[in-house]
Amino acid sequence: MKKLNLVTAVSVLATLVAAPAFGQDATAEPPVVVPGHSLFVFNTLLFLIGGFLVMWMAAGFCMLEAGLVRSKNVAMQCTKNISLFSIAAIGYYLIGYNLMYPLGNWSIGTDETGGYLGAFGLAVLEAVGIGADDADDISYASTGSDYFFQLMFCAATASIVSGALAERIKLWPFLIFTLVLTAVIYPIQASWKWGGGFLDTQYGFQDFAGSTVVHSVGGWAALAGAIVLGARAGKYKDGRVNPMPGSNLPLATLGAFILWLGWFGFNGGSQLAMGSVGDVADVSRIFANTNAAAAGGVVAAILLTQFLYGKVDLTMALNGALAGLVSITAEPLQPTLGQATLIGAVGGVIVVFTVPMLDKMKIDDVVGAIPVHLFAGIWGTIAVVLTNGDATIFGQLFSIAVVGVFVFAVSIVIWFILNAVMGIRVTEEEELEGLDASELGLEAYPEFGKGSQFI
Amino acid sequence: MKKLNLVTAVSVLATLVAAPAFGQDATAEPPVVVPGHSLFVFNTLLFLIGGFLVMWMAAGFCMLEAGLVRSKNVAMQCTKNISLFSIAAIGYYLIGYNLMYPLGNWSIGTDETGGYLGAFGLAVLEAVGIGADDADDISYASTGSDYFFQLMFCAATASIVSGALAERIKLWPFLIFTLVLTAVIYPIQASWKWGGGFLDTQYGFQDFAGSTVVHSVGGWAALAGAIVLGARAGKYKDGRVNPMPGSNLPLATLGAFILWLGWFGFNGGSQLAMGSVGDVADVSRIFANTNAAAAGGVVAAILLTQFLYGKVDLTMALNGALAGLVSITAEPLQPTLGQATLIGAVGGVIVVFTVPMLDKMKIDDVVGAIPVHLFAGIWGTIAVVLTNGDATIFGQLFSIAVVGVFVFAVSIVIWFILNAVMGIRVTEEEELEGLDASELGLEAYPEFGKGSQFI
Amino acid sequence: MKKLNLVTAVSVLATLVAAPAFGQDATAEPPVVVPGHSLFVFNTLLFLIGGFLVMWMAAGFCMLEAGLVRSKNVAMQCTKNISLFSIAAIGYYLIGYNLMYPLGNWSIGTDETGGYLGAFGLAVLEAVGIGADDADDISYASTGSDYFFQLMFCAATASIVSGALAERIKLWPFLIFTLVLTAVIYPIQASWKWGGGFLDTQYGFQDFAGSTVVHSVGGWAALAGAIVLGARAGKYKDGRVNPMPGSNLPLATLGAFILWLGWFGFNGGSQLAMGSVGDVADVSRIFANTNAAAAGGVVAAILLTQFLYGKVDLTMALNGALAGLVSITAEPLQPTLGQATLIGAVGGVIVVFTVPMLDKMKIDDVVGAIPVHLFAGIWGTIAVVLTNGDATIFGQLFSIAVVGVFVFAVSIVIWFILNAVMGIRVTEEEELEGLDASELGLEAYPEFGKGSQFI
Amino acid sequence: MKLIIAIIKPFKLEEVREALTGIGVQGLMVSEVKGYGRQSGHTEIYRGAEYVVNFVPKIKLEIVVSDDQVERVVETISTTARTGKIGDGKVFIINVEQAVRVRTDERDEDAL
Amino acid sequence: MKLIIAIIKPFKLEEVREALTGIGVQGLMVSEVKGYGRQSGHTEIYRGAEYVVNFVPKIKLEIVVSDDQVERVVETISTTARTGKIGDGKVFIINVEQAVRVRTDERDEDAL
Amino acid sequence: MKLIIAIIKPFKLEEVREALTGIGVQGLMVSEVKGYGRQSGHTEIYRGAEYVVNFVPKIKLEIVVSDDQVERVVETISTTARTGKIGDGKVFIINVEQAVRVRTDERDEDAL
Ligand SMILES: Nc1ncnc2c1ncn2[C@@H]1O[C@H](COP(=O)(O)OP(=O)(O)O)[C@@H](O)[C@H]1O
Ligand SMILES: Nc1ncnc2c1ncn2[C@@H]1O[C@H](COP(=O)(O)OP(=O)(O)O)[C@@H](O)[C@H]1O
Ligand SMILES: Nc1ncnc2c1ncn2[C@@H]1O[C@H](COP(=O)(O)OP(=O)(O)O)[C@@H](O)[C@H]1O
Repeated sequence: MKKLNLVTAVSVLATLVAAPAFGQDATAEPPVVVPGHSLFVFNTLLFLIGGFLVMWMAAGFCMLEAGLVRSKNVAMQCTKNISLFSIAAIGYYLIGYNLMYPLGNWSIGTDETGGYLGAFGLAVLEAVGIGADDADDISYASTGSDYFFQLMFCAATASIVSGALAERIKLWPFLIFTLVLTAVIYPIQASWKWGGGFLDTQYGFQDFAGSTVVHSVGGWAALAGAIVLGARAGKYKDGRVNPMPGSNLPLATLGAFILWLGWFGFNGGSQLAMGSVGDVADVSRIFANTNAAAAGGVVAAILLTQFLYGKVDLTMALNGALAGLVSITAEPLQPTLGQATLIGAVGGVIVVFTVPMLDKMKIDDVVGAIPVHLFAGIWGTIAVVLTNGDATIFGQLFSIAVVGVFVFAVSIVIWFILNAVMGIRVTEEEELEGLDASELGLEAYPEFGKGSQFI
Repeated sequence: MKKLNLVTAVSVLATLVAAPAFGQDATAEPPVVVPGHSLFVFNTLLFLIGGFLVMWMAAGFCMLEAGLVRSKNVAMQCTKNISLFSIAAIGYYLIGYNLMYPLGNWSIGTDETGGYLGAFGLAVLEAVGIGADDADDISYASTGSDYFFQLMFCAATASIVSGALAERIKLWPFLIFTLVLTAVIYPIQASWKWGGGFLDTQYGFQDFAGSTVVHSVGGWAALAGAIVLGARAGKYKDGRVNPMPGSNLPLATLGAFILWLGWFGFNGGSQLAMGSVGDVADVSRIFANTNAAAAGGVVAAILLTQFLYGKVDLTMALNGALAGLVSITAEPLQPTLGQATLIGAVGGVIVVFTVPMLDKMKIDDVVGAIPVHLFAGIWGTIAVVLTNGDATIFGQLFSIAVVGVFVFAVSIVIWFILNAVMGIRVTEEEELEGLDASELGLEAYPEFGKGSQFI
Repeated sequence: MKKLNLVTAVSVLATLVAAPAFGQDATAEPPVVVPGHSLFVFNTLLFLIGGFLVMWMAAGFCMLEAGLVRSKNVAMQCTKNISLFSIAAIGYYLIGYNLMYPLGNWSIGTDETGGYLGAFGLAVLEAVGIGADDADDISYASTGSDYFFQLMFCAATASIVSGALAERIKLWPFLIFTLVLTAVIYPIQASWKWGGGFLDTQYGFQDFAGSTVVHSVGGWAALAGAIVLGARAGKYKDGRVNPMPGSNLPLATLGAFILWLGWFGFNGGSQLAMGSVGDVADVSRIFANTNAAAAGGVVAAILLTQFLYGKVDLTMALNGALAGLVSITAEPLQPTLGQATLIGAVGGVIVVFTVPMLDKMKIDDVVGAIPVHLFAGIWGTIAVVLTNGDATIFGQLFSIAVVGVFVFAVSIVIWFILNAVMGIRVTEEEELEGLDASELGLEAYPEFGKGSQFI
Repeated sequence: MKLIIAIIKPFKLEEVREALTGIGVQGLMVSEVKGYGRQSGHTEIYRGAEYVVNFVPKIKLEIVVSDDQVERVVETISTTARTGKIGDGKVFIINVEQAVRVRTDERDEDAL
Repeated sequence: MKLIIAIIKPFKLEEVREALTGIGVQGLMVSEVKGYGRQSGHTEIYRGAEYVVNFVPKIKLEIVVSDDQVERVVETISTTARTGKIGDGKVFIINVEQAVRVRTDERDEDAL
Repeated sequence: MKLIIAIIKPFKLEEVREALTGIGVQGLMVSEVKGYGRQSGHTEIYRGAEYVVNFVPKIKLEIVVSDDQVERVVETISTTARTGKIGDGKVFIINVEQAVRVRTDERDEDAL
């Protein structure tokens, strides 16, 4: 993302040059970029607003997952979500940020030949009360805002994993994996594109806000975990799939709405600039397209479930909204509103078909994270070629594959190690009793009955 | 709303003219409008922030309604809310936006003689990466941000309807009505005021953010639906009103808080500009007044229910907050903080008296949408004359009536047609079983007991 | 907070003076402050965004408390939270705002000799559509936005109290106390620091966003109330502590996430300016540090509870996040990311140890408000000296003491008076039945079982 | 005295209660149960997976009455609760040896 | 053996349980019920509409004890659960023909 | 006819139900109860305070069967529900004097 700097830098220079004319002649075309340091302030503000909206997505994932697990595992799901978000903040600070944005100082590779492994070191923000010349990049935005914004993307990746592995994974092994994911795995692969690494410079990979760099990464890590972990007890018995209904659907719905809201920051902030007419108008396009894609995903999911099953499935509608959002994330700017709606709708169709498909493969994804983030993420990354001339089908597919192989391979190795060292799964008895009682020693809804055992 | 363009255009010109002086003489009064394109960026930013806040209101309506219906209908209420929000996005894109903002190209009428029916066509945003001269209106804001902001108002209108008709209406007929409402009914009447149509130009109708244009419209459509649909089974038997308590009051409370938050975007964004000292100070007044009115509504409701019933009614307090917000929506700028509090308080009083009144009329409004959005909306529209000299009591009453007759008439016709063609109501058996089980085949809280049948 | 005006005023002048050079010579260093009135617009915008984020915290407190009380008291907790927020809006308008910001017109004291009691009068905003010279302070921000932002801090103080006194205090006495707290107690002590009073001018007290001025004040008022009120029936019997588990932990988790989000506005907005490179970069630092501190609080709490009790306690993790946030509130700007994480972590440790400590003292704080807001608030205020050279250990301790003595003394007197006049506690029978049934005559979850009586 | 246990469809509760009050029943206990029986066994689809719904929500009434009231109570329940559709429920009668009213320590018939 | 069914006020549960443990009762079952009786019938107002509250929350205890324990258990329950106010509840006694402990397949008295 | 009351561990419900259907049981009632017994009494810590967990979640089955079925049903339940660990539960047998099927007004054996 940061690479846009050059572009903006140029345009801001253009302004300063154009500036002398400004004001002298009211009829002359005023510069397109706002004068002085408004640019820096506007861009920083975009990151701050975008950042708190993406932070809010952590609550969205938590509510979605808390609503889709059975009541005996709800408190644990909440514990995992608030903990992973906190651990991500630490991992990204300690290693992640500089691994992802080496600003040229690659440990392996160079900007020209292609960067493969970023820099090591703590994240350091600009000093307090800097002047314009102390700013790390006066033509971009404050480093603090960039760090804040990027951290939230890193955390989102971890949130994706927790849902897929719910109701059976132990707390601590999960949190250890989260640390590795947010400190190392995510930042390394993200550097290949957004840090100006080889996928960006050598293969012209296009991924505006992260259908692949964020969502599919979470999806691959979740897939690896789900395979090593195995399905929940009783989920697949004698060839039948035994549904385990979510315990609190309005909470899950709230989660979906929160994610929908947060996504405006996710995609809109990824424009990385709003200090000019063009940039702010682009951010506006992105907001409108992001909403359109989510809407397309919902409508596709409700029509399809009605048609296939004779009844609308709310949980599929929620997944459909998220799949629509993931689908548009790789290119929320170029499509028209109509195109965005259709791209999102395809995402909705994908979840409706792939959720049962995973069940057939006995891969137990409790909340549908893999269909939503991995499958729709792949679709969205490919769909870029439909509306963005800079994207090549090869560049997209190759990058999807490289990221996929890397993340899946590293993740499954780590899952295996964790499993060997400490075991990643609770005992069957603990699982039947529920993780809240067995691992936390409390209940999420101590007064609301124990119906979870009816399943 | 857009008509303000002229005004702002003028002021921005003023600036450019004033500009030569700027900087030459630090003592001279600097222009009130910020220079260059900051204006465009600031205004666009106001729409983006306002827009995502209003989008968030969709979640607020969903939680409020999910909390106020019985548990056997909660999943359906969530399904309706996320679906209607998605359908609104499609309907407004396909027809609504240009019907509402013909920018002079009226299908029936003209800007001068009065516009009655707007233009037909898909919504089209500005191109990617535009320069200042490619902007549709450099003195206003980006079209994408305007579309995004306006769409959310349209969707809010539809959200109002879902609550009133809960627990008995079939999913699909409701969604079809939603499509008509968001694509045709809302945009047409909205064009009369905000599109520069006849109510605006001929009758000087004043409705700053939509007490009538948005809220009463939702209320009228809901009223028509409630009449055609009839009351819930067992709600009114042998002359007694049989209360059906909401299943999850903290969720309803969350919904009210979400709506309260979203309303800052709703009213504040309707200033349509924040790029000058005057505009941004006005937006500030609006934020403060909007909060004051909501507070007034709550305090009036709790005092009154304590006084009338000897006990405070939380659901009335929530309705009171919303009624206060609806009441101030027609004129959130002119009142002082004290006036705003009182205007909101009257809204709170209105709900406390009209909720039981509707019951006496055997009109079954599950969440109090009609008292809150229609009755308080009418009050708020009339109250404009108290603080805004441009408003005439005739202009306000006439416009309330015109909008009311149009929306109610068209809505009731459509409800009748839908009822004749496919039936809009579930069978009594399905209703008793609950819409979640009968229409969706699932439960919102599968583990939390089935107490809903105790009522 | 407002006192920063001078500083900013100076810098803006600097700009205007620097301005002539601007544009003439593109190579010259552009002014650090954005030109014209962007400064005013940016600062006002910061207050509006910060303000709605802090307003959102009211919902966070409500959800946190609704989730941590037993189901028979949930509706009452929601009633108290939405009511107190409304009453704060009225109290701060009628008296609070001018008591807190006398702008030199002290009723007792002077800016020079030290202000002790502010001015009396209603809050008045700038007129509609002001020009630059009508602005109360063109170098700062609009009064409306300042009022809106400050009001939310005042309301937050009241929200803190409601949690500690839950499940046994009567509605009306609590609301009367809220009125006194928000109209008088909070504003008076806040004026000593943020209104430019004696703690600020004479003792150089440093409290950036209110670890003491806001959080400890809520904590002291809560402590006084908890002492006068006594513990819940059955909480402490024959020397044992009898836990009363929260009824809805995902709701409590949602509340914690909401507060976390709102805190970016709380701390970030307290920079009071973002119209320059330095200010906006500082706001960015604050966002990043605030997040780091919350993360530190969570990680400390989960590690410690695992270590002490062999199991992670979700409710402690939530308290840990909030304690981390409170700890960094007094100085969110100066620390590095690492320091912020550690400062927050200490906050997390504090709650884990002080929650049981309070129980040993038989002080029944239902949601842990006192450990989080008072104890972590004191820690945060002291911690300022670690990173901010302007802070003296004496100045900090003295101010903590002065504020503590004042707030605790006045609060306990008012609690005693209320108790004598009307009684602040429900009867034991009402308490056992639950406040929802006895005081409100309804149930928060009428269909979800009555397990609350199992405790 | 007899304990009459009745399983009925939930939405019939109010009607049955009124009918029973009508014939002078002074008290009863209501609880939620999940019922398995002939009515059970329809299938639903959740996230694309079909499953059999074995348990349907029912209301269980427990009423202790004096022997002479039994027939009328049973009659009243079964006529009021009847819809004619599968799943209407059952009524079971069990002998009660003793009854006590906690408040007054009254015994047997007087305790009801 | 006898099955003792006791309906009590919810907040009395803990007290009663302790008292029973005190006299050597080794196990019991607790469930929530809604009770209808003399205590019922007060009115509330919701959203401006008045309605009668027919059902009040109660706790139902089910305890199987050997015949010789019955009187003491009944005594203990009714004294502990008594507040003297309407709604204190009832105790009913029913004959149990056989008891089995699942874990060990022990029968009757040994199963308790 | 007999009423068979069985208290089992919740996660055993599905297994037991299938087993019972297997031997021809046509209907039953399920409800949630909290059980107190030997299994109870472990301690937990909440917000730093230790407390004893007295009640553990259990499932209660109620099945009315004809006398000749009783032994098999009891057998089936206790073997299927057995884990060998404390807390497996109990089975109690009580005499039922009469049964009615609401839908058809059939009586006794035919009503089951
Ligand atoms: N043998 C039984 N013992 C206890 N309860 C039963 C028995 N058979 C049926 N029930 C209860 O009666 C309810 C209705 O029975 P069902 O067979 O579904 O319909 P019907 O009574 O109309 O034949 C069931 O849901 C179950 O709760
Ligand atoms: N005939 C009955 N059969 C079963 N339960 C009863 C009967 N009468 C009362 N109860 C239960 O006992 C509870 C208390 O009875 P109630 O008449 O309210 O007070 P009291 O027992 O003090 O007269 C009721 O709520 C109900 O649950
Ligand atoms: N005397 C009794 N009367 C009624 N229910 C009982 C009795 N004793 C035990 N139970 C029920 O049986 C369950 C299991 O009993 P418990 O003593 O814990 O284990 P076990 O049956 O293996 O000895 C308890 O949770 C309780 O619900």
